[in-house]
Amino acid sequence: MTLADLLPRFDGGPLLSVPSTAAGLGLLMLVLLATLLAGLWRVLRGPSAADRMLAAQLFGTTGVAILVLLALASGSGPLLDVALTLAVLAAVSVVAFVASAGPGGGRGQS
Amino acid sequence: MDPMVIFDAGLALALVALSWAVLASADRFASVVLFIVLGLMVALAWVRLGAPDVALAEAAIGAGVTGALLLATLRHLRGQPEAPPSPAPVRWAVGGMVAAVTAALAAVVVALVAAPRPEGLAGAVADNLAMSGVEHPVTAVLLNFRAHDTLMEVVVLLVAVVVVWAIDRGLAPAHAPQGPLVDLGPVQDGFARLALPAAVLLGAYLLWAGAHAPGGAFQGGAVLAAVGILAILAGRWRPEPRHRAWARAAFGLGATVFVLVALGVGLGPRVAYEYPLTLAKPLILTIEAAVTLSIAATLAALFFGREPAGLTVPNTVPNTVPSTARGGRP
Amino acid sequence: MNIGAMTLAEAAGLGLMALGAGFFIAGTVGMLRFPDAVSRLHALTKADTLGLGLVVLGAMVMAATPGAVLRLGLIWICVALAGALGAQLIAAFVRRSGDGSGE
Amino acid sequence: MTAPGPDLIYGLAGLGMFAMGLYVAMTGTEALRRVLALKICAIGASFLLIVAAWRATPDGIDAVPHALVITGIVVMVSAMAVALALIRRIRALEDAHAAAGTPAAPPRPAPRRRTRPQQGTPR
Repeated sequence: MTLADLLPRFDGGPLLSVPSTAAGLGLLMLVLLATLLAGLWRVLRGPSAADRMLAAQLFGTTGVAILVLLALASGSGPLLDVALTLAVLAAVSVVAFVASAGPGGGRGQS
Repeated sequence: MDPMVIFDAGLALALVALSWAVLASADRFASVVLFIVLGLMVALAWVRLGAPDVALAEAAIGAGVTGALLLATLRHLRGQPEAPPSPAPVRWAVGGMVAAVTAALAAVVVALVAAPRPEGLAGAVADNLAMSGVEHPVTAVLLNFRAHDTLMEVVVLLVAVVVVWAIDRGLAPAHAPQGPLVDLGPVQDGFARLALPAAVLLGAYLLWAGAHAPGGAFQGGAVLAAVGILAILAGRWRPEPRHRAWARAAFGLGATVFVLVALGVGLGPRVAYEYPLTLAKPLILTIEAAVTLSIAATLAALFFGREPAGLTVPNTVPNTVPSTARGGRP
Repeated sequence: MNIGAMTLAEAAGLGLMALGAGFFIAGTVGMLRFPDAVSRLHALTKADTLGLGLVVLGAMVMAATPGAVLRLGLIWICVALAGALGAQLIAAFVRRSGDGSGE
Repeated sequence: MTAPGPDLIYGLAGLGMFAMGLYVAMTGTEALRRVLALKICAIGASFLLIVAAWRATPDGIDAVPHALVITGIVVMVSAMAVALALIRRIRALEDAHAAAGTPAAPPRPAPRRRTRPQQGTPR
């Protein structure tokens, strides 16, 4: 299977060579995690349903970025598959939100 | 590895805080959105713990299916008032019990962490991996070493869809809307045209990758189910009564193939699921393909949430009429 | 492979990723500070998508295998599409329901 | 061992999630939140399994616990779907009762659920 040879395996660690790179990647992950935690404020506070959904979408993007960094740091290609799955499914929840929020209302439009 | 310790601690704190927020939030919609975010963070934590397969399953099922399922249910609960909390004695008693259990478990966790590393079953799996027919240990466990578990899991899915279809039969008019829920507009249409084939490809790729890397029937099936959910949401596909026969066939396919393979192997000198070495990989891939289709169909049906029956409602409940077509869409 | 070239690629990748992380910070600040939902959409569609693009670009520079580069590209395309779709849908939703104001 | 490893950190986090989920699942009064609580409880329990797997083989994959957790995720989504179907069903029956008993019930924005004939023109 030639395609299989092109794709990196789990045990292959060709992506990382020097420890200083690992430290740099770790720092970047920390920064991204910090932005995630700060963004939680918007989900908690709202005020509207659209704000919350927007913030959740944003988290999806940040989570994908963290996964990419993790894949680099651990040198495991299949983590990119996890990131790819998240990326492909990122739209499902927002479509479900808009569809289920129904015409003309967030929640509690009474 | 200092940054990673801080990262782990921050992520763990976020997990606990998010769980609390999901459970304590006064707003149902907020707690569902927080729950979706929680699923994402859990997947990150599982990656950190070296479990990419589990992270993939959680990302596919949590991000795609569960979130859509919860959001769709939320729509039915709109306007329902919150119930009063449980009486205080109940809360105190349960709180005490939970605290005791948690304290005991915490002692166990701390003691285990201090103890020397256990051996685990990884060695046993690795020793027998060559005989399993696949190269990825998790797939080997799921479809060879512990195949009975997986068969039961497929049966659980089957039971779930049977129950869900049974729940909505009978008294009240069906609770799901007809047609596209809202007009999602041309952008969504174009997106669906682009995204649906891409997601089908990704699902097939995950199924194939499961033989040698994280992936497999559940993850691939969940991605395919997300395709179905998107198609239903966008109004590109609407389950109708005449689809029921196909749907039933798809629900049962995985369990049927699974059982047939077990019988076929078991009729010979071997026990069930003790595949002959030369046939192991084709048999496993056959089972996985069937199970993937079943999981995809089942999860999509669970999202749709009811049997696609006609709208003729038995005349047992007064003052309700079946919903007729309503065009008043802003 | 030459060690000097590797470190150069890694340095370039890290630099691109750091730039991307800066855009993520900007996006989060925007989401926290902008007054209403429609302006917060900028954070989603522009800052974070660009940030992820830079992170992916940096990862492409660092990752040597063609499979990884291909998947990284796919990841960015998918996220950019989902971001565009989400922004459009949420904006339409806000406009329809009229609850996008800061309240 | 100077810094706590991921096993301790995530083990305790999982334990916290398990405890919170269990408490709310047992004392909560709102059905949807109890379902979420059960799922959080399940995630917490999965964390303990995954941490055990990580402890056994930090650098590789201990496949048996991972396979168990994947099975658990799929079973949990089935259980959740059934629970949510029951919740929707209960809501439908409540609505039917409300419509049958008190016709002058406050109008609820229920766009595509069913129309009440006595309500006149829908929005």
